[in-house]
Amino acid sequence: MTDFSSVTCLTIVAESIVQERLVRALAASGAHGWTLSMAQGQGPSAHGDVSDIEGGNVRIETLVSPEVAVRIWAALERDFFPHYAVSAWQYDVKVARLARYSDEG
Amino acid sequence: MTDFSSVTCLTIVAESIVQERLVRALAASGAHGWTLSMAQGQGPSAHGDVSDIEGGNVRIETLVSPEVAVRIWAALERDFFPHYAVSAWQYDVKVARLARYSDEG
Amino acid sequence: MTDFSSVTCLTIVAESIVQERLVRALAASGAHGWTLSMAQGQGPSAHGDVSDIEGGNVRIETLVSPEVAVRIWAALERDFFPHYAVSAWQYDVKVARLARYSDEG
Amino acid sequence: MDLQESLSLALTNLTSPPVLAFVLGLVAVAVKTDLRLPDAVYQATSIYLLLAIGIKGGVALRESSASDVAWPILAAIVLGIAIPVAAFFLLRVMTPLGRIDRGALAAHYGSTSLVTFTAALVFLQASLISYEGYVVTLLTILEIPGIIVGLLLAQGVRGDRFGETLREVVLGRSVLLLVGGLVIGFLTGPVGYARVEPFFGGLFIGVLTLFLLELGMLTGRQLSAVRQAGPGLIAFAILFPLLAGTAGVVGGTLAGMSIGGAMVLGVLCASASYIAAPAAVRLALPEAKPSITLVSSLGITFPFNLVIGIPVYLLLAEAIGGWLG
Amino acid sequence: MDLQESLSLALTNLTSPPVLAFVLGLVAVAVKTDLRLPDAVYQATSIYLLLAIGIKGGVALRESSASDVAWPILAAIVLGIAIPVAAFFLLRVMTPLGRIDRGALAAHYGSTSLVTFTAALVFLQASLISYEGYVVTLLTILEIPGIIVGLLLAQGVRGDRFGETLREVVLGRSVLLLVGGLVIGFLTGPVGYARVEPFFGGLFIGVLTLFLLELGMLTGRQLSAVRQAGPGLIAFAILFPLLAGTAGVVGGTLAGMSIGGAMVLGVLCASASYIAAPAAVRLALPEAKPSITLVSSLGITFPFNLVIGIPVYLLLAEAIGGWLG
Amino acid sequence: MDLQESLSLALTNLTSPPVLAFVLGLVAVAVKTDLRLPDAVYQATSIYLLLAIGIKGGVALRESSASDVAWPILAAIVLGIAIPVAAFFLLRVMTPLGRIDRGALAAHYGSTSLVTFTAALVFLQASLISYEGYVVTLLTILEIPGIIVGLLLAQGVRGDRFGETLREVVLGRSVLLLVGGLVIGFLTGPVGYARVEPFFGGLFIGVLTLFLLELGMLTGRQLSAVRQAGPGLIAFAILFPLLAGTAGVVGGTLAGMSIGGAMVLGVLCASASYIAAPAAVRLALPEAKPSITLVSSLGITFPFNLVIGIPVYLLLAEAIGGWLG
Ligand SMILES: Nc1ncnc2c1ncn2[C@@H]1O[C@H](COP(=O)(O)O)[C@@H](O)[C@H]1O
Ligand SMILES: Nc1ncnc2c1ncn2[C@@H]1O[C@H](COP(=O)(O)O)[C@@H](O)[C@H]1O
Ligand SMILES: Nc1ncnc2c1ncn2[C@@H]1O[C@H](COP(=O)(O)O)[C@@H](O)[C@H]1O
Ligand code: NA
Ligand code: NA
Ligand code: NA
Repeated sequence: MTDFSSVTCLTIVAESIVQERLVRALAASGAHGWTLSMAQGQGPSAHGDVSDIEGGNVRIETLVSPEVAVRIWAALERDFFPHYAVSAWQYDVKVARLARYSDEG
Repeated sequence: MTDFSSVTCLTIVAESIVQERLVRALAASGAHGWTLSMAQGQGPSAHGDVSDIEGGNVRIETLVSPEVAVRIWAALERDFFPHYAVSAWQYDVKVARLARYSDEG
Repeated sequence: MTDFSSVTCLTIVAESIVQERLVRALAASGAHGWTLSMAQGQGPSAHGDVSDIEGGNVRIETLVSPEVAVRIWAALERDFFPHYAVSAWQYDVKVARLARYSDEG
Repeated sequence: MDLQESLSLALTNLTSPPVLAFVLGLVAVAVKTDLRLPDAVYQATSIYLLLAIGIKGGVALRESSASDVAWPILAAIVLGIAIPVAAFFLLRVMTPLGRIDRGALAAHYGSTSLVTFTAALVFLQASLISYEGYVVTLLTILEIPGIIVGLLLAQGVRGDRFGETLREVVLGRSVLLLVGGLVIGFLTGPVGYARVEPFFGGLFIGVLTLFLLELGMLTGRQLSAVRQAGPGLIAFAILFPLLAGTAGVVGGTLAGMSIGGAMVLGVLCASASYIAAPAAVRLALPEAKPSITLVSSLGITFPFNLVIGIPVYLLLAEAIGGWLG
Repeated sequence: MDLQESLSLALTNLTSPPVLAFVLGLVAVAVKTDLRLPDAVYQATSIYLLLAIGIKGGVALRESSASDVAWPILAAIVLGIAIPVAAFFLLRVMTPLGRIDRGALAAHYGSTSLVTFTAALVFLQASLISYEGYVVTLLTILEIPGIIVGLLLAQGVRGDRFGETLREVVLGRSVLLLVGGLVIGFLTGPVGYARVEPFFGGLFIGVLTLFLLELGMLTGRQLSAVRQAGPGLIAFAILFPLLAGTAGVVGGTLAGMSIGGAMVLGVLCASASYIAAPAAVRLALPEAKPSITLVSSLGITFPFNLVIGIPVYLLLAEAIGGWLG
Repeated sequence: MDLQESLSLALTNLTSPPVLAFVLGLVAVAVKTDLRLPDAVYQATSIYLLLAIGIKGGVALRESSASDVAWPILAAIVLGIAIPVAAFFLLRVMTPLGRIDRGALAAHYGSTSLVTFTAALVFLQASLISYEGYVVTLLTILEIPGIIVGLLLAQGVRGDRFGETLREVVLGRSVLLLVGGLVIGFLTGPVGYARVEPFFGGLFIGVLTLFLLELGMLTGRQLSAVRQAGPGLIAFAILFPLLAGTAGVVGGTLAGMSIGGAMVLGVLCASASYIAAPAAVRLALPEAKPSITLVSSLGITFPFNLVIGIPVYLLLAEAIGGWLG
């Protein structure tokens, strides 16, 4: 039987111009990996259609330990939410091979 | 510390021909925003490979309050499920900045 | 009112070269459907940038009954985790029209 | 032209790269190969094709005098309305299909096929028969009205969704690109067009080849539906092109077109669409079965026109041109 | 050239396929059509355009003698630094905009517009006026410095993010593609270029047409912001091109360029960017309002240059060439 | 041709746009620039390249008489089988690599490199040496067998996954596109091909340039693995092309090809693949380290062939042609 553990899945949708910065922020916060895909979107912010300037949004998912999630949120609130079109949300998921996603694994 | 609230994440996968109609339905139901990406897929319905006609599926995520989610499901059941290739599911997620996603925020 | 049931949403991210094999494994495990999108990513494994060889990763979501999920995990652990760059995780979601996703529905 | 020449030209049609790519798509599905043009590229391809057809139609329109094109355009519009109506009622006689599927088929046959059109021009060039430059304008014009008439027949003007549907089709991507292209081509004329010709002209058949590779796979996945189609639909998919093609030839001749031009209008009328029509039908008539329309228009009518239809419409144009011309 | 000729050439500019596609994009938004170039294709399009400009600039550079191009290149660099500074301070006088938005606009006007440049060349060719082949090198060179100066003016060198930003811009995609292309073009020369000319040369205006279709939609979604722009910004968007264009013509003439060449340098200076600048500004100055820069550069300056600016800069080049030449 | 001419032609190879784009890709990684062709476009690019090679091979095949091509094709097939076998065993002698990695390398060296092939043709044209038109057919034919032999050597026919793998490779995308293209090209012939030439022919080197930009980045990200590669692998990556190239030249000469044609067959044998092979190897031999194959085939053999290999294979062809011809 698969041996499941619980980790946090944090999803970030942002105008794609900040993709590189976001990835650097994830790495700096201790994430072990991430998955990106192209997206478009609309949101409530006053940023308007800014995402179209660079060809849409990027949607990033990263599975991390709760501690790392806290650090990523802090980075988002400091460096991204005030300036860029960004949404983020998180929920708990089950994974096998915990060590791939968390230092404690 | 980040101040989290709970909202509903509703994911809809549909043949991309109905993308515009779905987005209009989300807005009419009170969603504040949504994220789209391109997808392909297969499902149990008799629609066959209809999604290929317009170049695949669209995958839409929208974070909404539970009330808005109810309205969206009603729209899906009335205008989309009977006619088009559509799947939808929902789960709860944590967000910061609740006001971006919900009228109550 | 919508009549909700709970099913498992299993997300698999893998180098896109194994897309066809993964889809066959899902079908063989009893999944009724799946949604694919293109993705890129980075992870902890020693596989390096292998995903770039075939133009990135594929991200697959499949809504299944818990029993089918168990079979898919077994297939992942046997045929995919040891050889390819793959991540997978699961969580519970609510759906309408349960019969579309589960033999019990 | 004798029979042998004619056969060898039919063979030329069948061995054009777009047609062969279509067959390769069928083969890919048959041998279960995981080939797929990425959706983003497929969508860009159809944007390109529609815009390019529109632009070329516009350039050709500008190069023609109003008096030359007025009657042929009128003929095209009348045929674009009459043909789906005829298809709709003929299908009631020949097949057990319901209103919705018949309307869907009418929309496809009311519109036109790019590859068949291109094959007809190649055929004429090989036969050293001249035709009017504005036939590409007629192609652009014929893309749309048949679709709207077909949808109308299926839904009735009272259909509760009809207003929304009409808006979606008329203000949709396909019409915007075709009509927008037409206007761009007309305004920019041959001088402006020359600067984009390598893109919109030179690449056209090549891009069409990729598009038909994908379309072949799409059709291949539906081929099992041929058996369900029934003999009535198969008969329709062969007879109707002959009927509509004759109507087109007569219309073109009456409108004063040359033998080559009348034959091309016949081909446009005889052929069924697979770029603009499937999307509009899917949106407006989701109950229609795509397998039926695909198998009929791409599985049967398409090859029939390439091999038998095109030479027949030319013979017709020569004969009718003799009587009426 | 008399007024009528001049007007008819202005009309030619307005009816070039890229400009008409831009208008079609505006129309698409106005009629709420769901048209959108897939993001993957849009991104590939901008990679293509930047690389193609770079390569062509490099090939042209290699074909010129160092003594011919040294002064014009120096003039371009000086202008690329001076123009955004002038824009930044003029905006302070003419508009109530804050430092950030003024820096953003300075970055856009410091860079250049491909379509306006292309239109200028068409204008010269139609007027049978010759120009130096290396003007495309000047275009490549002028793409970047204005952006950096604009960002600097907005942030100040002490801005806490400035180091990171500079690195992101200088080592970013746009610069890599332009400079990389320049080097590729220089090293491969006309012989190597000939083998990729059908791709990087032949398709260029066609791809630009698709790109401007998308840009038209982007601008269309921002057009409501024109009202907010205020009379000061509108005046700036018309006056500044004249000012910068004059500076470019003078600079080109002093650097020893022909009348045609000086006019092209004037056009480069007068025009505002929409390929490299918006992305750099968005990254470095997220507080700047994209609606302001888009409306000003694409909504006002772009059409102004096409219709009025280009003939005016030619008259200026003829007059100034007479005095200084 | 004297040494200086030869060196200047080697320089021409090194400064072709695809090779320079490959270097730009390496640079992009070195300076950490966020450049990336969107995956959808990259995938479409490789579909295009494979289909285009196939079609051109088919057209060339049709234009040759069966008696002319029979022996060269046979030679190509024999070489396509023998070369990976030789590579596999030579690697056992020269390197400490395991069976899997040796099989992976054998598959790459058994297949061919498009850019090296193109560079060889440019070299011959510049040297005014003629070659057979059907060499592009040999390229198409040589793409696949070497891959299958390499996989077989790594897994053994008894490998539990081998049946599935063989099916995946033989019915996979690459083979379908190459073989499908070959058939399309053969059936459509030069007349049909002329209509898609601007797309499949004219754009070819340009698209290849974009593809190699991406491939340069991919290689750049693996370059740190050179150190791990060890002197044995480096020696292999230089010696083996000379060996395989000689075999190719001999084979071509014995098959009755001209000096130019034998040289091209030598180049095909000497070069290592990076379009079809990496995907097949990744699928079938996931334990093989992509860094090893990439560094060896793209990092060492590729530039070696461009600078030294190509002129050497020509000298060989001239010498061997003298003895055996
Ligand atoms: N309620 C929502 N649900 C899903 N995605 C959202 C939502 N709100 C915003 N987004 C995404 O976040 C991006 C940035 O939003 P904003 O900052 O409001 O422009 C949008 O382009 C959407 O892709
Ligand atoms: N069990 C499932 N899991 C994930 N996605 C599904 C599932 N079933 C259907 N889908 C998606 O929903 C789309 C429409 O399904 P259908 O209406 O059955 O054609 C498919 O193309 C898939 O993308
Ligand atoms: N912690 C993570 N969060 C999200 N996605 C991940 C994570 N780790 C790995 N991935 C995805 O899984 C793919 C394979 O990972 P790997 O097997 O480590 O190369 C990566 O390319 C990512 O797309
Ligand atoms: Na028709
Ligand atoms: Na400027
Ligand atoms: Na080889």
